[in-house]
Amino acid sequence: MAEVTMVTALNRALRDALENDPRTLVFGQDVGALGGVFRVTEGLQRDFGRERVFNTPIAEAGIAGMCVGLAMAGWRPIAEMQFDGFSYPALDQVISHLAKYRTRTRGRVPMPVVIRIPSFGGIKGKEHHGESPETYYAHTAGLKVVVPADALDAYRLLRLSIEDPDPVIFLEPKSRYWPKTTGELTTDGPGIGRARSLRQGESCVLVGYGAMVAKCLEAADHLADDGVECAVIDLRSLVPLDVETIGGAVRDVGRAVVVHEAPLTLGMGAEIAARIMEEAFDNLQAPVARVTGPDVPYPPASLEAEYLPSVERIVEAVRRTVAY
Amino acid sequence: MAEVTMVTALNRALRDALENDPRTLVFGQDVGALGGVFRVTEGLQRDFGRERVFNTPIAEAGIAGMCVGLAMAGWRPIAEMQFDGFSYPALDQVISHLAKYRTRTRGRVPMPVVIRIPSFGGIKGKEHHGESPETYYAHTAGLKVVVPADALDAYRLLRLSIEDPDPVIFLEPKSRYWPKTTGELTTDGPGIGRARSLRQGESCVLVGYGAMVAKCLEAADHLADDGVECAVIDLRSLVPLDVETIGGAVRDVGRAVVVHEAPLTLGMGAEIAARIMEEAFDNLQAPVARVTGPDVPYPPASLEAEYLPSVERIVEAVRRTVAY
Amino acid sequence: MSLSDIADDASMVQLVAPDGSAVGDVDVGLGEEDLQALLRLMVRARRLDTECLALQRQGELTVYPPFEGQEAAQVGSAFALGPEDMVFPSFRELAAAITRGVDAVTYLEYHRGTWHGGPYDPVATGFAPICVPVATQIVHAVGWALGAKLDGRAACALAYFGDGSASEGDFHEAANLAGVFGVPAVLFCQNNAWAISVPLEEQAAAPIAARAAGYGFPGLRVDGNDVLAVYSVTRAAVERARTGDGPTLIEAMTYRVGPHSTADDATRYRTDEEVAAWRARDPIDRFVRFLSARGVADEGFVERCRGEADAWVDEVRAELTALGPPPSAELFDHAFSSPPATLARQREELLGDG
Amino acid sequence: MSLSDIADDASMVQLVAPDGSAVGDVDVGLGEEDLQALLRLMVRARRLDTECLALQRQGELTVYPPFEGQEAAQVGSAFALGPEDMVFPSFRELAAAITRGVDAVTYLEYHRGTWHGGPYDPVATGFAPICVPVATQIVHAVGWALGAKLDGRAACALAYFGDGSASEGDFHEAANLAGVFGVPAVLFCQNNAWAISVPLEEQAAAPIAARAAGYGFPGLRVDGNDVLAVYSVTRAAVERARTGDGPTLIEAMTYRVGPHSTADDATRYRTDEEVAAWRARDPIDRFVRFLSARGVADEGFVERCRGEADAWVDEVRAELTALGPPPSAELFDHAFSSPPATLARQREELLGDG
Ligand SMILES: Cc1ncc(C[n+]2csc(CCOP(=O)(O)OP(=O)(O)O)c2C)c(N)n1
Ligand SMILES: Cc1ncc(C[n+]2csc(CCOP(=O)(O)OP(=O)(O)O)c2C)c(N)n1
Ligand SMILES: [Mg+2]
Ligand SMILES: [Mg+2]
Repeated sequence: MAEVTMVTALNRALRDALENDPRTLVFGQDVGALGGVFRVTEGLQRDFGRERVFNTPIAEAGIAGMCVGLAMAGWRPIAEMQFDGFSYPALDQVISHLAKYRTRTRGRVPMPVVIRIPSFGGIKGKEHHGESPETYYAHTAGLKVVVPADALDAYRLLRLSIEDPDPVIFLEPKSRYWPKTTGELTTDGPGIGRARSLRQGESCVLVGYGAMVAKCLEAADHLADDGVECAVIDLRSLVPLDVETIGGAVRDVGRAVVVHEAPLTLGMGAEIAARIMEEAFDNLQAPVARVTGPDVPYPPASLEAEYLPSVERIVEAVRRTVAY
Repeated sequence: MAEVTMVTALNRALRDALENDPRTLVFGQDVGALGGVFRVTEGLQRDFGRERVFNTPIAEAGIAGMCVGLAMAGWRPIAEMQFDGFSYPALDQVISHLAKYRTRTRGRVPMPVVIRIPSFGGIKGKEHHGESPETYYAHTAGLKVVVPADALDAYRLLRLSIEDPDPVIFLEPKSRYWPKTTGELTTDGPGIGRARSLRQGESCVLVGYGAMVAKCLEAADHLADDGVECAVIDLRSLVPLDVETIGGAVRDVGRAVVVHEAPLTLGMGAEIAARIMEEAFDNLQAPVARVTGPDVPYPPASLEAEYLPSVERIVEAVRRTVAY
Repeated sequence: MSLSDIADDASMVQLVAPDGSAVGDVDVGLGEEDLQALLRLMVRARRLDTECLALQRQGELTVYPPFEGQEAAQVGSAFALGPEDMVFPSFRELAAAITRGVDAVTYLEYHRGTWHGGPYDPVATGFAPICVPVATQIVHAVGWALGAKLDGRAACALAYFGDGSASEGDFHEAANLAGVFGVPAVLFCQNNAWAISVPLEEQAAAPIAARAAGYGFPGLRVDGNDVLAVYSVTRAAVERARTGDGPTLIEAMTYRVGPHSTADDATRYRTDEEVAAWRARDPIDRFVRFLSARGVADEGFVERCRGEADAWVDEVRAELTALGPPPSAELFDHAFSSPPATLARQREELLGDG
Repeated sequence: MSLSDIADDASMVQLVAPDGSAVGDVDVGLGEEDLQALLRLMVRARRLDTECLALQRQGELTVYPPFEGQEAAQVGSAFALGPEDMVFPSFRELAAAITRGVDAVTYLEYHRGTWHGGPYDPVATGFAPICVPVATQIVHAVGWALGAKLDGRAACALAYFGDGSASEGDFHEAANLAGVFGVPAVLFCQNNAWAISVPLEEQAAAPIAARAAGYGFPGLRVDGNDVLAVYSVTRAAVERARTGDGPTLIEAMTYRVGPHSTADDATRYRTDEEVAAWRARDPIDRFVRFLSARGVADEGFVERCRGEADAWVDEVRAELTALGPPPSAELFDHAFSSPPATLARQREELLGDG
């Protein structure tokens, strides 16, 4: 039961995958000697060689497109896009090919590909370093999209993503890279497609993912002091979406608040709210509230705090929802 | 009051813009001598010259990126992407620059750019020729996104988009290019950001855009035969979204069905459903139903009919919603 | 790039002149049977292309992109490959497909609209799915080639793309990656002078082949209507790739004699004279003249080829027109290895089954 | 690309050798004052760069990308431009910015994190916003240049990008479009041997300048640490552009002496020897030797430059550290020319005002 951060847990997941499956490859910008700008690939090139772990030129479409060709040749590519905002040049290869190849070939050519993308805001990064790209991927039929909230689940989800026969977009919440936890790194536990209930409560259901999970838990603690008990659900898997768990929880409680960093319009909150209405309409006591980033480009560092959902905003939304 | 199709109306809009504003430019693949693969730019190069209307190499990112530079140089670019599925290589330039440039420069450098994209399915096209890309654009803060449903509104919306100081993604429903209407081509009438109520009815509100509007109207006629009166709203403008009109209509009626071709997950239906819940929760008699494409890649021609929302599916959804 | 420019392009590899006379070393290591096979394939391809236009007019195919005039470029290059190699085609490579042994009827499911670009087995046939977003397939080829290299296989990826496709960023990323990783790949550009209505001079300001120098590997121009020249340069590039010497860029100068597709009206952007001039450089006529001059194919042989092609195409038509739409279930079967619960529910709602 | 390779690259334009001796025609049309101005700007830039590293350590700036070693490449090229021209920078071009007259404090709002890449007026300063997604700005430059050409203005766009950036598809699309439209643009690559931790040989298999031939315009390599050489080749390219002869690709061979950014640890991927070898080619020392040998700048002058730079940087620091965060309202003010109702409501919810 060693002490781990999300960075070291992800590094271990890659290490274990490279050891267990000789067909896995790790590549991307600066993943070699540098170990990636966040050190997630630290030491991997040294230990597994330049053929299994290698740098690429700065060519995101090329990186994603090579994944398609490598998968066709029987490899299992694990590619890194350096930042959320730099995954966009690869969108055409991801949308037009990675997501469609299996369908195009009637299932004959699967795409066991993982694309890792350090994502989301909260680290006072420059422009393009705080993007929440999940909607672009989650709306694209044929992709799976997962977002770990803590180090232990990051290990589990990455191992499962690498073993998955379908393409997985793996979004890593940068702002949660460094907090330490202790626990066992294992693939046992909820798989891709399952959400996790992290807290029970009969006043309201809080739904979040990535860095927002910690904020939801913190908000729930605050609210508990005034006797407002919130259930907290960590989505983990945006696609497939665990509609059963979310719907069941809201049917019990009748109230829900969804939280994400991405802009309001067509953020995951829209889909969750729509699903909750479909799943729990008769039990719903209040409209599902969305606590999200506003519909503007991600701001410079000094306005980040205003942009990101805060514990205060979550608490407020819950109070409004409970009082509705 | 000449007879027009959406193609001739769009051609007229471009023609009038080129005439009225010497700073407008029209460019894209095959927009010159050929007049575009759909003939929307027919005759424009002949009449306005190769400097105002010109072909580009096959480089969508280049086309979108040049729009940014041209706007900076004081021009008003009107670019064409040949098809929905081929607008994806330009996504990085659109998301990272076109949408963010005004904010990045504190409003000093506006982006009066229009990107026209023949979009959506229903023409038995090959793969990549039947995509519904609206979510990618509507979720991107800083862009306006409009979709005309008929020839007359296509003229109005395109003229208004060209005059708009902000970047507008103009999605043209290919399957509605050819039906004839008669009417006056004018910019008078609802602006960008306003929806249109095309039909009144107290049983249910049907919300659609583009080619789905005609299907909603057809479904409404069917339903009317059995005394189920539906209101029909043509969204027109996905961003900005006319929440007032939608919310008001549903508050009156208490029931709504949203229709689009795009896949269910994070399609516009999710956002509309979430907004309706926020705007009309107390009046809502049934969950907002979504009649959409399934969460799979757009199918080959021979399965198109199964994929696209049909009048039958809309009618069924309304009956379920009304009976709820 | 006008015809005269191409005709005088000294740097362009040509072995057989339009009149069928040898102008280079025509001993490219092919025996009589291979030479006859090349002709047979080109005749079959031409015949099938003509039939597809008819099938489209009759409503049996959706939009179809004819390749008439490009038979030598496709057959000659594909003929240089072995079963261990992999082709990454664009959308106009039907002649290359049948040369690789892809079943024509299965391939045409794509143009019939009964399935997407991968109705055949890409891995078994060594022919990747038909790829519509231009230039994207070149990147796939480089990825596949890197995989072959990592496996230590002496195999080569060949990517087909057009003159217009070479303007895409993906062409550059693929070429640069190919150079940096030194992968066994052949970047084969069919420069047919037009990208729909956009002529070469509005597409690029220099020969496509001239770009190779910037990526650190050889690039050359070949007469794309000279099947022997196309075969020999491709063969050399494939050998080079298989022996670990890295990629090659080939620009085959040819011409699309027909419209861009059955939806296109080429008279809007080019003259009949231009088309006529290129018909005079017809790749099949040229090769027939060459072979008959050497006594490898007489009138009778050519007639037999035509007869065989007719018979074969009749079978293709019969099988193809019998093809119905796929079961609706296929709408849902292939998106994921196993459909998620949310998708299973959509399937149930839409198809009413489990 | 090792230092020795560069040192022996005969094709590389060099006017002043590292020891300050003239090795080419150093009469590049600059008078004494201009020569002194070049030195003054490089000294200021170096001094500001050093200060920014300190400001970052002290928490007054967020991550900062130093440009030490690249002063000649940036100052020499920017000095060749006129007020009618427009620069499209990447993210490391602070030296070019001050050469263009962009206010340093305003520019540094970007690195302070109080605003994005366009805190200054891009049009008034002729300096486009700092651009982070590499190579995307080259396309903007081509668009701007096309606009200038359509206006009949004798103006030129100059895009800065790095060796790594040139691997992006956008580099290719921009270069090809520039060639096809024959726009007045200079594609200026600062090849500083590294893209974060990726060395040149893992980035490209041939000189970046060699790519120009494939686009139909000239490309050349210049000693990026030789300010006179950089000035003269850029000047020629700008003249060429302004007179309607089209684009030029310049590859300036230089070196990033510092880390990629204050977040980088360069010792993980390169040796101290390599850095030391490049320090010996320092662009400022070289130019000082050259100028003093010609009596254009003596010890005293250099000292005065340093003194002025110190004083100036003190002002910059004072003003910069006084800068507070922007009003929260700015979060909403700029996304659209006038905020849509839905956005106005979000603003109200978040800021509680109208
Ligand atoms: C990314 C992308 N953009 C646009 C298109 C539409 N399109 C189909 S074919 C074509 C022209 C291709 O020209 P070329 O590469 O020369 O091939 P050819 O058609 O001449 O065989 C275009 C623009 C596409 N298929 N993909
Ligand atoms: C599209 C994109 N991908 C990745 C990055 C992350 N990144 C920032 S700088 C850099 C290296 C750039 O190298 P180079 O172009 O040589 O410029 P230099 O840093 O050496 O000045 C990378 C990969 C980016 N900014 N944009
Ligand atoms: Mg072509
Ligand atoms: Mg560099």
